[in-house]
Amino acid sequence: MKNDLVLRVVAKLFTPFVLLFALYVQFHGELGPGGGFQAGVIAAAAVILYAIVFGLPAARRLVPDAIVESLMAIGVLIYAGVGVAGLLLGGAYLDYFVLDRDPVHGQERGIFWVEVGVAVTVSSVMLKIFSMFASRGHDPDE
Amino acid sequence: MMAVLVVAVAVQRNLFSVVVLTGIYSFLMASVLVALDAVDVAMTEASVGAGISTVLLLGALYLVRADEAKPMHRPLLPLLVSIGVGAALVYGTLGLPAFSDPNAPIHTHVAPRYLNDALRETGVPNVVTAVLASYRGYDTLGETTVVFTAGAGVVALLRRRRRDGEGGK
Amino acid sequence: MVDHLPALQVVVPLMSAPVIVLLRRPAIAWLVATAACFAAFAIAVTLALTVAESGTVSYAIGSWEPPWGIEYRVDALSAFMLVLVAGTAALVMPYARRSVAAEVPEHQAYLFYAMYCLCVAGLLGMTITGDVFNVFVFLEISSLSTYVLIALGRGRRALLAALQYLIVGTIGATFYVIGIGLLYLVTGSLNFVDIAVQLEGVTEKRPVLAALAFITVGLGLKLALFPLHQWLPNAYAYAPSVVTTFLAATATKVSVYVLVRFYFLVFAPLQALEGVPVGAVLVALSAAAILAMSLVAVFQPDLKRMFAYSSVAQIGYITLGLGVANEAALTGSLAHLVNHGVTKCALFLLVGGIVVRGGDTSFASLAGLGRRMPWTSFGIVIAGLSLIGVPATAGFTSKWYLIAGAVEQGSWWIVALLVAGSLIAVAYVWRFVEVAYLAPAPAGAAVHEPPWSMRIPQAVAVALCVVLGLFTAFNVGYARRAVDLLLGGSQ
Amino acid sequence: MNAESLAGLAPLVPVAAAALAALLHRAPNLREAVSLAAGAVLLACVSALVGPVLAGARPKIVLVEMLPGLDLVFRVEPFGLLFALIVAVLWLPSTLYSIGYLRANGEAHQSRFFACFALAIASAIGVAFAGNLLTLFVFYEALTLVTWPLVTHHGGEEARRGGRVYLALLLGTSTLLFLPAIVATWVAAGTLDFVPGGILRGEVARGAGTVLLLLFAFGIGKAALMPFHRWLPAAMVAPTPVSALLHAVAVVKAGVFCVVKVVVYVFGADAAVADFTPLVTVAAFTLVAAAVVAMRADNLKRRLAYSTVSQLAYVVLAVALLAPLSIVGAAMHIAAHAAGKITLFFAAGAVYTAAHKTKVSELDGAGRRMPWTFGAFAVASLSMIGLPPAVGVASKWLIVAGASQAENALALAALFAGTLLSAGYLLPIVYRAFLRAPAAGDAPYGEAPATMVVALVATAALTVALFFHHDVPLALARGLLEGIPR
Amino acid sequence: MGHYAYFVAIFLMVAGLYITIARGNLVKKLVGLSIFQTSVYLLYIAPGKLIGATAPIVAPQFTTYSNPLPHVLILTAIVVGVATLALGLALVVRIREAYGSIEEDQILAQDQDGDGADASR
Repeated sequence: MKNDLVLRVVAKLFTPFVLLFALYVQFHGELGPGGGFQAGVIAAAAVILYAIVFGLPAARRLVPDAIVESLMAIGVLIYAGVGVAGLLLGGAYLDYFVLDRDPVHGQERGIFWVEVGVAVTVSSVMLKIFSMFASRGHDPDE
Repeated sequence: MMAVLVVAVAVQRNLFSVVVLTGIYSFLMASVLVALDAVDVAMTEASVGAGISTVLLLGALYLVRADEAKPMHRPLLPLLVSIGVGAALVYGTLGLPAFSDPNAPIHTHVAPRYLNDALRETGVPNVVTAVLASYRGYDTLGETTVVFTAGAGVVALLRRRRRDGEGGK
Repeated sequence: MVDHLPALQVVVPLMSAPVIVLLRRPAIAWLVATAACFAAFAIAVTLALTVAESGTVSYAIGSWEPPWGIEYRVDALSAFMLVLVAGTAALVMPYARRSVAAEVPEHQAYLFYAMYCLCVAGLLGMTITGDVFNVFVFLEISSLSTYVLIALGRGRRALLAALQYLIVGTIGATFYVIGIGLLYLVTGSLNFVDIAVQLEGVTEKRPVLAALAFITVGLGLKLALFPLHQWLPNAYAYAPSVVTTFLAATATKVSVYVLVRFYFLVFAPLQALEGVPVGAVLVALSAAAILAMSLVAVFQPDLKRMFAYSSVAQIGYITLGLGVANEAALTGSLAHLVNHGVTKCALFLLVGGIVVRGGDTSFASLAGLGRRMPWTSFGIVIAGLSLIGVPATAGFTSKWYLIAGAVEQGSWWIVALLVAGSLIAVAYVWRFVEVAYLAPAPAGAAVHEPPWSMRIPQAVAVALCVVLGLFTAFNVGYARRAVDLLLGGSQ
Repeated sequence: MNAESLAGLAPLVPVAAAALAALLHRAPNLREAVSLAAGAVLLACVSALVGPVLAGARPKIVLVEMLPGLDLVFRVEPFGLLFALIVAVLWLPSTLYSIGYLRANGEAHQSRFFACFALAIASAIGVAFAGNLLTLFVFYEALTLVTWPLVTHHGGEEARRGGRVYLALLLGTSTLLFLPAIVATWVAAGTLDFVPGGILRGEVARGAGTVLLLLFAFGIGKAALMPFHRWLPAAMVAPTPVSALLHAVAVVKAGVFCVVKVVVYVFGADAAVADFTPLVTVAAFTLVAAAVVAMRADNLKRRLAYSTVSQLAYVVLAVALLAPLSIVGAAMHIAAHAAGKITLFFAAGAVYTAAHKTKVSELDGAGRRMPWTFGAFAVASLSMIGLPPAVGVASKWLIVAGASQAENALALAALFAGTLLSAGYLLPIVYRAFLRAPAAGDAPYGEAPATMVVALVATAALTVALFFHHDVPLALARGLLEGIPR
Repeated sequence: MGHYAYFVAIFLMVAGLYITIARGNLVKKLVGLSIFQTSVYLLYIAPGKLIGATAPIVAPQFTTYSNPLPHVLILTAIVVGVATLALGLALVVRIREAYGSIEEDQILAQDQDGDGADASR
């Protein structure tokens, strides 16, 4: 279906909006439903859609594999890093109160970064897994 | 309704339709969850259960290209086991507080603190997010690690390099 | 920083995994992993000492006091386990470099180490946490990484073994979740101590009983409690040597530990459960495990498989003590957690050495091993003696207490069972001895020991088998402390 | 050098010898010199202990607290010292003999042999000095394990089978019966120390005590009470010096030693703690039955093996009678039998080495070709039977006296029968060797290598010497009487 | 109303477990596994619901909320579920490549034939 014009156009238009929605879910998470995890999944879904329509190589050009793999790790490190930051600032592990002079702001900041970490890891992992399955198929070994 | 679907999944032998059915099942589950006020969970279940899982299953199917060979083998023992488990659980749940009983321990013991103080303590109105990311943030760190583990694991299992005898081939 | 050791205990190995994935180079990966494991070991020892002098340590993560937040709880029992897990992890790492290089594709090596760190972190997390749901999360971390580690073994059988374990393991984990779910629904809490407190007030016993059942089965699947053990032999036999060693020494033990926590700190104090024959059932299953699995082990054609089955039997000894549940017997089982851990660690390390050199561990190909690998064979004999429970080895001390417990309880058939078990162990260890020393070596076999980087950990482990049999301050001493804790109720 | 350090040093000497033997396997002569030297040193150590111990010293060293409140500990008391003395005295000739035997028969793995031999000696010393049941058990098991390579020395299918029976019976009995008995004692008495007067008095009901006693008696498989005696003949596959070690020096002696020690220091030789009649019966039966089997055995080593079973039963019977005289007799008989039996086995080995004969029926006229060997054999036989001028008569007389003291008819009958039978299975050999003419077409042969002859003559001389000067062993044996009710 | 929700959950659970144990097809097993896990969600969430309450997002116009804690736990459970599924499928793919089948008994039969087929040993 790589050469179905309608699909390609729709997908092209669609992908950015999905990503936008992902961002909304991400940062609206504190107020409404949603959060890093859902956002991550949606973002991944956007790219996956793109990959399905335009083929894996195209998607790989969009987001190179090596970067994705690193992102998986970085996400976790962000999350765990917030915890360490708590330690360094004299609190307990994952203690957000100390992240800001005003403990409540500290909490908000902590939660924000934590959610970012989740989103990064989740989206990149989902993407990676998908591309792994997809690319496995292309190897002529069966 | 879901029950029907599950039965369908059980009997259906065309794996593709099994996957589709599973997807529908997840959507139903999501709607039920919404009815139970678990909006975040519903959202996740929809995106994961109906979304990602389905994609993964389809991807896997595309790779294995197979249908289920024969209906089942030695079905009796498993049936007994499963039913036994179910029975044990029924026995257990019978002793639980009735549905939506505001005096049930789960509504009186730990949760109230979250509902009453979360906004003040964390500045986040979505209590689920507050608990998820702060009160029980450590669980979520673990959860993220699980995801990471799965990702790295899949890479470890499926990536191959040219000309090296990776195990199993 | 010192007050934060409980958190670091888990976070250090946990964070080293993503770091490894970022760095990718096998050599660096090994370096990071080793550093992390040794750091974890140092932390564990420090914690153990702290607990020994100043009692239980409770650490509120994110400064959210329990039961609202997640509590880390280091007491005599968990400190004991932490040292075992972290110690094994550290001991195995120097060995891993060559062994992994020999058994795992080079470009996957860094992922192997990442998975290893995650597995360590998961087990440590399960051990140290005071929150039942947190246990589940870390259980999953360790399990998922374990599946991958097993699948990285050589040969396609490893894949199937991994998948079987994945299915069984997931069922087990889900059972566990159901169990704690029931507990949560009747207590509204997720914290071990708090649950115990809340349960005092619970009159309705059905959910608690069901919870007990589900938790037992769920953890039983993970700790290969007979007859839920089928996944274990394949998993152990086909996984890379390093993985087998680490799992055999720690993974099942940690599940036992969690079970112990539930039994003695949550369920035991309840009047609601008066007259529920948990102990009797446990004893019966353990008895079956000891006899059946030991016998099966005798007839295995392959050394690694043989020791795998013997592991199931040995776990039987541990659960047997839990079932008898008087002071001596409990001391026996807890001590056996360590003693068997060390013994199996030594054995699988040595077997791994054979794999690196010869590749094959079937008895047929071990003929005359005593000449080709004198030190390895000798080590296997020593560790084997500890497995049997010959006096002045680690294995003896735990069996001594188990027997004493049975005698106190006046149940002589258990005594007979225990000693019979050791005798069967004699039979299978002896099989190796005869093959290695009395069978002629194939022509032109030269002495060919594994490299030093592997021999030193092997030597340490074997030495421990003997040292822990003579100087029992750590294994028996700590076990007794832990038993006081358990029988003294949840404080 | 004070008594404690001597007691600590004694077991280390053979261990060091073993280590050196393993290291020096490139240089046989040096290796054997070391073994001999070690033997001398050990003998010196142990005999240096005799004075203090007889003077009432009880050297005690705690090696390590193995389990909380349960130490590995040495505590030297007279009887233990007696056993240690036997071991030390007999190690020298055995080494001398082994050197000759191994070289003459071109045995393989000589280093392994000497190392294990030395370790066996060390374990035996450990058993002798053990201060409590746990220590006793540890070294008892060690002894089993280190002698296994010696039994299976030849490799091969036959050796393997023999080794299986050996391990199966010894480990089997010790794990299935001995260990539970020890743990039960621990649970009942709260201690495992060897105390004059025993530790069980008042702790267990008499019935339970009897069961416990039988658990011990059969659990100590090395004492070869029927039906757990089969390992002894099975172990005949070993080279002759090993048989000598097993039968005379270390293993079986360790067995009866443990029995005596348990009866005296755990049960306090007190009929109130346990009923000893079953034990007496079993011992009496074993004594006679084994002797009968020996009569009908044609293979020389096999005959000697069953004679050992029978002679061990003497010891068990003697101590089970609980009469002071017989208890002392038991201790003495351990010494007497050791000296005699080692000579017999040396002789058997010498015959095998010189003439490759293993059957009694082939020995016609052998005495004329190997006068020294069979002279020694004859002397040892006298000792076995209990005729002067050999030490055997002393111990047997004590035992019989004890039996009549205890007015136990069964025991007396068994003792006399045993004596006659032992005459019956030993004297014919002497008779054939000296008074019959060699069979026609018998290839000529002479004495075995010098070292072997020297060794066996020395041990034979020992039996005679002990007959005239038995004051030291007797004094040590009397030590058993400390704290026995009368 | 009573325990209706529980019974639904339990039925799903039994069905999922049954599929997992009884089916020889590996993919089917995994599907059953995920159904089994999903069923647990209800067991947690349903009791958290209070009739007349709203989703636990604090806002002035609401007073009673459903219990948020189960939601959090289940969010984690879902994630674990998908992670397991992904790993499982990856393994299945590899097994398919190694054995050319995803039927358990066929695979076991192949292994019975001995390690001959087991190339990479």
